[in-house]
Amino acid sequence: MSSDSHSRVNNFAFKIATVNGSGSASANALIRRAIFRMGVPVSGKNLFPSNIQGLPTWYEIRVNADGHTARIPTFDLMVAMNPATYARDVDEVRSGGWVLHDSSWPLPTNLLRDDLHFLGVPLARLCNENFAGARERILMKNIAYAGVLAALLGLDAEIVQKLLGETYAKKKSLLDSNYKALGLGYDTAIDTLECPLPIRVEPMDATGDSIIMDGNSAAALGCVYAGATVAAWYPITPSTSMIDAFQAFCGKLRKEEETDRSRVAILQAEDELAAAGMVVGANWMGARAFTATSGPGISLMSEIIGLAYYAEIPAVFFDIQRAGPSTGMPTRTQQGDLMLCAYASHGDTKHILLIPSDPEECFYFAVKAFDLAERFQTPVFVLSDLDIGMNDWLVPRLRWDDSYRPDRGKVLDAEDLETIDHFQRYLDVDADGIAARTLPGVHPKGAFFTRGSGHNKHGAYTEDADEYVDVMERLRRKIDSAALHVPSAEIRTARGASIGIISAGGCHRAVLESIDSLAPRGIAVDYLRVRAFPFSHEISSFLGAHERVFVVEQNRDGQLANLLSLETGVPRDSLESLGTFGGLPLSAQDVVEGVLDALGSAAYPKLPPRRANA
Amino acid sequence: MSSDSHSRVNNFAFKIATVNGSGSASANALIRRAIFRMGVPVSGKNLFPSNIQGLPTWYEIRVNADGHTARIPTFDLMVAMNPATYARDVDEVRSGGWVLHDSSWPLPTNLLRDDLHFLGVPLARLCNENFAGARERILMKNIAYAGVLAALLGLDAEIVQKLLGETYAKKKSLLDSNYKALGLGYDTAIDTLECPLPIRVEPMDATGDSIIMDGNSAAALGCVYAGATVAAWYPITPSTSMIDAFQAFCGKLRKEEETDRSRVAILQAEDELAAAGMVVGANWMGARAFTATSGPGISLMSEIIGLAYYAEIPAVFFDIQRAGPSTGMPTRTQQGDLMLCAYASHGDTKHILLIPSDPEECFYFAVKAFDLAERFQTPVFVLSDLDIGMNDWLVPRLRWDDSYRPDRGKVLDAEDLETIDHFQRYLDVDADGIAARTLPGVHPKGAFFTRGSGHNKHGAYTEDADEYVDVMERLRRKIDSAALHVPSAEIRTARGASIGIISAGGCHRAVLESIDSLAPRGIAVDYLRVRAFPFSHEISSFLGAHERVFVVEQNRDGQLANLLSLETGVPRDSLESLGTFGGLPLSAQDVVEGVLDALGSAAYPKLPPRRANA
Amino acid sequence: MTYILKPKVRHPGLPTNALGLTARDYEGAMSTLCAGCGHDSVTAAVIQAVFELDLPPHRVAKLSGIGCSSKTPTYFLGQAHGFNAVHGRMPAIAAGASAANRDLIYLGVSGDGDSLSIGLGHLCHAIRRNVRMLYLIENNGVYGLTKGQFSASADVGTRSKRGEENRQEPIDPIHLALTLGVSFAARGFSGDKVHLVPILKAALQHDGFALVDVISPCVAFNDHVGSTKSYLHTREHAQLAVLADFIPPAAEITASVEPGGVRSVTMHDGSTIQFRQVPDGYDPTNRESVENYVRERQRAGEVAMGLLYVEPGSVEMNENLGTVDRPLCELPYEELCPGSARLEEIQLQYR
Amino acid sequence: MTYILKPKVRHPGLPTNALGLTARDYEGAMSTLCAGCGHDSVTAAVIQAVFELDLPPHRVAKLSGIGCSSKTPTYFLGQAHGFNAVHGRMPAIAAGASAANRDLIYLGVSGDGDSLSIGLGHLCHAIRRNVRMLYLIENNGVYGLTKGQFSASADVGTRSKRGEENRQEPIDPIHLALTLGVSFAARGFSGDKVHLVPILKAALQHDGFALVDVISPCVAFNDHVGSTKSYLHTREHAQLAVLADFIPPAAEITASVEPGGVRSVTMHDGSTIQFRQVPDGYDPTNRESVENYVRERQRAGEVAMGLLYVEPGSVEMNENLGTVDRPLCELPYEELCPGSARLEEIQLQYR
Ligand SMILES: Cc1ncc(C[n+]2csc(CCOP(=O)(O)OP(=O)(O)O)c2C)c(N)n1
Ligand SMILES: Cc1ncc(C[n+]2csc(CCOP(=O)(O)OP(=O)(O)O)c2C)c(N)n1
Ligand code: SF4
Ligand code: SF4
Ligand SMILES: [Mg+2]
Ligand SMILES: [Mg+2]
Repeated sequence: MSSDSHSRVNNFAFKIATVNGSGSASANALIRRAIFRMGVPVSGKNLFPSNIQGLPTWYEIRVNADGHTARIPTFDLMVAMNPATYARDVDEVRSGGWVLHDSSWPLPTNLLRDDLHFLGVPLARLCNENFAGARERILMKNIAYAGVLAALLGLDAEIVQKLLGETYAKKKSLLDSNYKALGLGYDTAIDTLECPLPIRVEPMDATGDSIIMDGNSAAALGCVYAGATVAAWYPITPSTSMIDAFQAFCGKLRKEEETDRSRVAILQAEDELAAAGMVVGANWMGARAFTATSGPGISLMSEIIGLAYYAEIPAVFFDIQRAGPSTGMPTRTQQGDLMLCAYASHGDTKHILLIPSDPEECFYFAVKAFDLAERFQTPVFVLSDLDIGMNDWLVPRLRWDDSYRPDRGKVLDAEDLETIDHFQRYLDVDADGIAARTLPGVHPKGAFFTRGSGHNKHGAYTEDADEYVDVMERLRRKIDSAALHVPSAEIRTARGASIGIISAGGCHRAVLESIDSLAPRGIAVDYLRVRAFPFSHEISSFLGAHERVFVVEQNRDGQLANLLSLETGVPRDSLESLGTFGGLPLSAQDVVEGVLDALGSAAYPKLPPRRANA
Repeated sequence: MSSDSHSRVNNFAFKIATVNGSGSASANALIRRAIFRMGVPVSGKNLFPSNIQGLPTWYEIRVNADGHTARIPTFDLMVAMNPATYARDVDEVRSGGWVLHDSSWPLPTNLLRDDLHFLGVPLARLCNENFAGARERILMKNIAYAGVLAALLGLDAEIVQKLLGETYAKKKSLLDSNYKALGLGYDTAIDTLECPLPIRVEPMDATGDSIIMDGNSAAALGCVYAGATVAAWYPITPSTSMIDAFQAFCGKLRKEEETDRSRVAILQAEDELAAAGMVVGANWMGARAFTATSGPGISLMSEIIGLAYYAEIPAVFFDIQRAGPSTGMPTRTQQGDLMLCAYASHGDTKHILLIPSDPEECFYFAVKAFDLAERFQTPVFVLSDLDIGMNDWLVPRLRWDDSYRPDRGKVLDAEDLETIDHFQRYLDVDADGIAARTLPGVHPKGAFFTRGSGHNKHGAYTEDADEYVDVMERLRRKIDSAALHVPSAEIRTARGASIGIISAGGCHRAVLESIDSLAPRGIAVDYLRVRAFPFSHEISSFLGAHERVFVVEQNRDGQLANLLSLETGVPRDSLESLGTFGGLPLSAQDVVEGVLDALGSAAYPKLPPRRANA
Repeated sequence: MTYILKPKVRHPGLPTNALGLTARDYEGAMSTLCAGCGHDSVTAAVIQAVFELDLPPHRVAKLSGIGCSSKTPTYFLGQAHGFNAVHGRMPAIAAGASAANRDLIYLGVSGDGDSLSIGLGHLCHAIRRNVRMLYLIENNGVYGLTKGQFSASADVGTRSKRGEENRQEPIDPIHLALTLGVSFAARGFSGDKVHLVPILKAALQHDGFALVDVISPCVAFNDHVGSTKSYLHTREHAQLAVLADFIPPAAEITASVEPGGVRSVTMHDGSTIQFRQVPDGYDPTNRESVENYVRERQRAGEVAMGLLYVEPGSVEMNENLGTVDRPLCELPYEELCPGSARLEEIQLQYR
Repeated sequence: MTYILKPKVRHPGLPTNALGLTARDYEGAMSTLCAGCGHDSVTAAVIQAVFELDLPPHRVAKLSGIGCSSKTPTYFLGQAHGFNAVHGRMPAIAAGASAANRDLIYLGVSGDGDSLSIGLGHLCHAIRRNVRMLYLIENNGVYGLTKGQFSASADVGTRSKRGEENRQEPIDPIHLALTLGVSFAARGFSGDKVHLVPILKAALQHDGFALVDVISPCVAFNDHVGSTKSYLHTREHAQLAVLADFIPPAAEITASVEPGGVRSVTMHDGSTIQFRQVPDGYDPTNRESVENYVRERQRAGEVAMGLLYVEPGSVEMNENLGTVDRPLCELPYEELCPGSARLEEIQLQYR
């Protein structure tokens, strides 16, 4: 039990195995929030099945004083509430770790590993004795195990109770039951188990300027702050919660007080094609409009994305990526839509991508997406993923600069139109590749015919080769020039580094942690995080400056490496792809092992296997 | 008038400018076929607007004893039948060339170029005098100009008459009018003009083993010979004529005599998504099924393409490319869907592409497409284009090996299933990446659940990372291994060549001609024509063996170069993109100028400008 | 194409409307459709309707899908913003536009292919949403622009130019829309401008989705085998498809049907349609009786014409959504952004 | 997932059908739906229907789209080939399959989201084509699998779990299908197996497209604000969305309605539906009277149940297409390939 030897205070991970639809989410959130309130960095990841009730689901909580919040694949403690998954759950605990189980029934003996501590609490029995009705018994069992956890992990009982109080402030009867259940678990644990465990939480002051938020809520909030007034969507996991959040925010933040009417229109479309069409229609009118979807939706929207590109209509697409191809694994994460989004639709196209790495960036990039879409009059994709979008991330508190005003790009208003002779929609007057647009209804002189068919720079229909080419060449220049305006890459250099890592999006935290853990082994790494496409110049420089570059991403085919190679000119073979694509969030261990494997030297010993005596 | 100096017998090009819907196609075909019957290589390209009646349309005929049949952008003779386009039509004639016009009305004097010969025949007047009714007058005017052309070009009058006779064999009254109109034109020309012109046709024996065919007909015929029994489609230019041809062929070749019932089902779907779904459904049942579409259709089919990839269902897609993006120019050609088709759909995917260069290959590749789709249980794209699909190409006569039998790939029949214990759909038994499939209805033991959601190698639903990855890795191996089975590249080497040209599809003939015309300037070129994707190994070798490689293609972004770079590892910057993408078929001149420009040396003088004294 | 821009000559004697504009001010570019195409007659009716309604051209947003019919917005209201979208998706684009700017007048033109095949789902859902717009289907039973395939409104027994017979039941957009609870449904005939114009005017003033199905014959591809004018005979034995590129010159078909009357109109191909105009005193506000009337006429082999249904208390999409009165696209940013202080407050729940 | 495979225990005493199979032989994997979900009851009815019809399991092809309902084909006919397609496209896949192999028995399962929104166009066109299949809509008025958004069949006034109210008219698939000329239409209730099984049997034997709309309550998301059992109260003031992951245990709702009778059935959320079973002697072959009956019941606030319409001379897709009797996928290649001599001949016209 060697791993016990060093302190695990504020540095451990545990996992709660339950069944979905059983209401465990509130109990899990309670524990996660209590740790946060104690000032200790914490994160939570939900692993749930693609159904509604009765299948295994897990919640993973990592506590790390250094602020590392990437997923880790082995756990110090397993809260094994689901008999159907006992076997695999027990298997995921590190040697020397703990298993908390419901001792109302005996554990199957074949699962008893002798290198683990089994902690039994008769949760079902306690709840059956103290609550009436199946409904309440099921619900309160969750709060009861939260009580046990509070005791085992040494949580501040007052904070836990206060949280409960906040949650059920306006529902006294529920609060009472919750208090009671919490107490049942807490007291039984204190009475019957050795509390707290060596893995435990001690108050710190490391979360004062932070929040815990999911990326979909943050992106939705970004859309509110960006001034988006139309959202059109079709339900699809894992993007649905972004629209849910947008709707909830707008319910509070976008009501006209006098009339109780809404300053936003949220349209549930009949399918993704319609959602994309609505976004294009609304943007055509000059509203900031967006949709949120996932891979299958982007495939279906492809034709309309091409229309927006060619007719030069702003449009913002949030792609909360999930494991593809096809329906794939709807409740698993992946970064599999990079290539698709970069070049979506037939014919020659190229699109602006923003790739946030966490909920904080989801917020800021949502705002940026609208500015870029209007500035460049083109579709902009925000490529988030299920891990970022639906999990609970520790991020710095969001800030807002009240002097911000939307960049509407080149839009001629009634006054401008009065003064010009003849409006020509696609004329590149100032040679920056961007032509001015007009909004319908504003002025008769601004009228023109938007179309996805061949048109010339004056905005008229054409089948003429030269006229067509002229517009297409400008479009190329226009999108390429966006490289100067998209968020630049984040770069961290290390003294003496000869190898580089490039990554993007949700891999960021695992990569940072892996760099920290490679350093003591004598491996210094420079790191660049791509934040947008088309690629800004520093990305080429970074590639040029490193002999060996690993590209860390979460898909099978190395799509980021592909894009880098295509668009910067570095040979594809010079980029070594690393990462996992099985649908689970990346861990530092995945990166470290990948790098060590690739470096292949005996000087860098492999990490010990997950479970020595399995 | 220098270009007159060398003989233009059997080596010239002319263009017929009319209005669409006026019935000129038959007259144009008559002339083109007569030249062919005289044994002289000839080709015809139709330039038509995206409407039905009343807009300018052109037919270009090139006569070339050496068999060069790529488009050339300047003409020796213009048949200027459309007053609306006189100006641009006259402009396209080379200095010293001829303009045939309808002298029933005077030509606008501002169009009279003094470096051209204007030949007037009062066609409308002749027809008005000789035919009654607007309908016949319009139609017969076409045959009348064909008569003039026959005289001017020195065509064999007997052959022309015989052709008319064949066409209207069963419609005596029409035949008589046609004979009369032909004679009117022919005789007037002989009487009033200097016939034949220096540009004229003399009999040869160069077309004996050839045919003139459009690629869509050839591809359709290939589908018949491949044994396709289900076609599902949604009308879209320029793919519609492929289904029309398939329907016409099947009407003759696929009737059950006794019952007059059909051995094929052709389903006009409600949209492209449905068409793709039908193809997948039919292939699932074990029929060979295909669709034909163009860019917008591929965009719309993207989601279902991903389904077929991941669920491993054969499916054949003919993409007759047109100028994109979006609706683009529906009646103009382009090679703009390469990237889309190679990686269509969200998530990690890769698809087999076949890229025919002419109608002959359309026929053979259509057959090949079904074999590959069934062998690899995956979507296969045949990437044709409007130029190949809808124009009239001189190609060697099609041959058929009667010993051919379809490659159905690994399909377990009832007998196989009797002997096995338990069928596991996605198990890679013989390590070639391909698992055996079964067809519904054949045997109870073959039953399994096809799905686009996560599945393991046994064919069961999964959300497990390892099980999912296992199948995805095999899919990657499977598609990569197809490189060994797709048509290999065509390579032509030249002594002492240091530069290479890579091209694909409809660019082929222009490239061949350009190589012929670069050689006398001291520029030796090795040439590789890509015929399929994933790329076979000789493509990498060719890339490795040449310092300088030009990639000739017809799109803006160098999509073939992109694919080459991504998939062979050569740096993108080492590939120099050449070509045009304005929607007109490529000409040798485009390639020659591009190469000379790039080589940039004064040693290689530029070609003379198109019109010296303009 | 520049050479088909219609010359703008001022005729000082032309009548003007309340805005001082003449009907010519409501015209667009020159049509590129076939001579005699029904769609051009519809264009003329649209021009007259918007002229007579005194609509400021630039306050109209005209939308369409893809097809010959969908080209027509180019030919009217040259001073209005237009959007020639992709095939079948126009209803969705219109819904988005209306959500963003509820104040404009939306005028959509589509074809039977665009609306009843690829766009059917969107049309049905735009009806359910009750998007405020005139939605015009220029219905010819074929896909004109792709050369004459059957559309979903082709009658059983119709033969295509290639000789195949349609065996599928047609979709009657009016019947379908009534089933889906449409708030306005009318049918006209391209050749009967007298009755089409008032229908269009009513539709443009309706506070919801106004479906107007206009029978609009295609001179190029409406072709029945029994017809004396059939092209089939000439092409029967023709070997090459290219021979079929001839569209004979044709004149527009016109015929006006009086209220309550029925009139048999002969199409280009010799077939006939029995148009039945709703009688005087017909009650278009009772969905029940309207459905019965439409089905009854259908059974009698007639095509019911006129303003067939209007829902009295129609509530259009934006009202239903409960959005503010002002167009969302015109709301000042200051009204949309909650500001930094509010952001701090919001974040309390994430701690 | 392997741990949910249903154990196959042989019960020697179970009744067998003409093929010597027991009802258990028609079962599939264990359901992963919510306890009490109506869809599970439909699954049970399907199993009984195919058992009683003596269908050889492997001659059935079962298809579905995406949704909780679309998962159910996994739970029956484990020995039949299945195809869990993408969202909304199943009707098209079924049409292609049927064209390729007209001999199999096609059994499609879909949801109201799958069929009436994203797949609406395909459903309508499959009806027009008259693809021979049982097309089952497990209709719950919501998108179950994506957590309770309104579907296009949600009643006006329904409130979602989040509290919004639906204001759009529902699409009644039966009414819609009748408008489109469907050849078989029936409605059942998941809780009324007695009457559902015969409907399913009739549908499986119909020579064309057999639409069966089954009202199938969702225990997780059918939730009205007025309901005493509403979850709304508990969640009203909850700050975090994650608190809403609780699906209370529920029992299946069952209720049988006798011919001609009407019965008010209370749903999980306390709302009621008035089911009206067609009376004895009802004539389902007269489209006219059927349409009237369905609309009449609708007006009366009732849901008409039973075998509502059968077209006597229904001609299914393959007959309409005029394809040969044998399945196309079984034709030997020798019958399909015209051979080299014919190729020479064909090429004469290209010279
Ligand atoms: C996605 C897509 N599929 C197919 C087409 C080809 N297409 C152009 S118009 C048309 C049909 C138009 O028919 P309809 O709407 O009836 O118009 P009409 O020409 O008869 O007025 C089709 C299929 C297209 N432009 N886009
Ligand atoms: C293209 C696509 N869009 C969205 C989804 C997400 N999705 C899965 S099921 C579903 C709705 C299912 O509703 P319904 O058909 O009524 O089935 P139920 O779950 O209610 O039985 C949706 C929108 C998807 N899988 N694919
Ligand atoms: S093809 Fe038909 S619909 Fe199209 S313009 Fe011509 S007549 Fe009109
Ligand atoms: S969510 Fe509703 S439809 Fe889905 S399984 Fe649960 S009860 Fe059934
Ligand atoms: Mg039409
Ligand atoms: Mg549902």
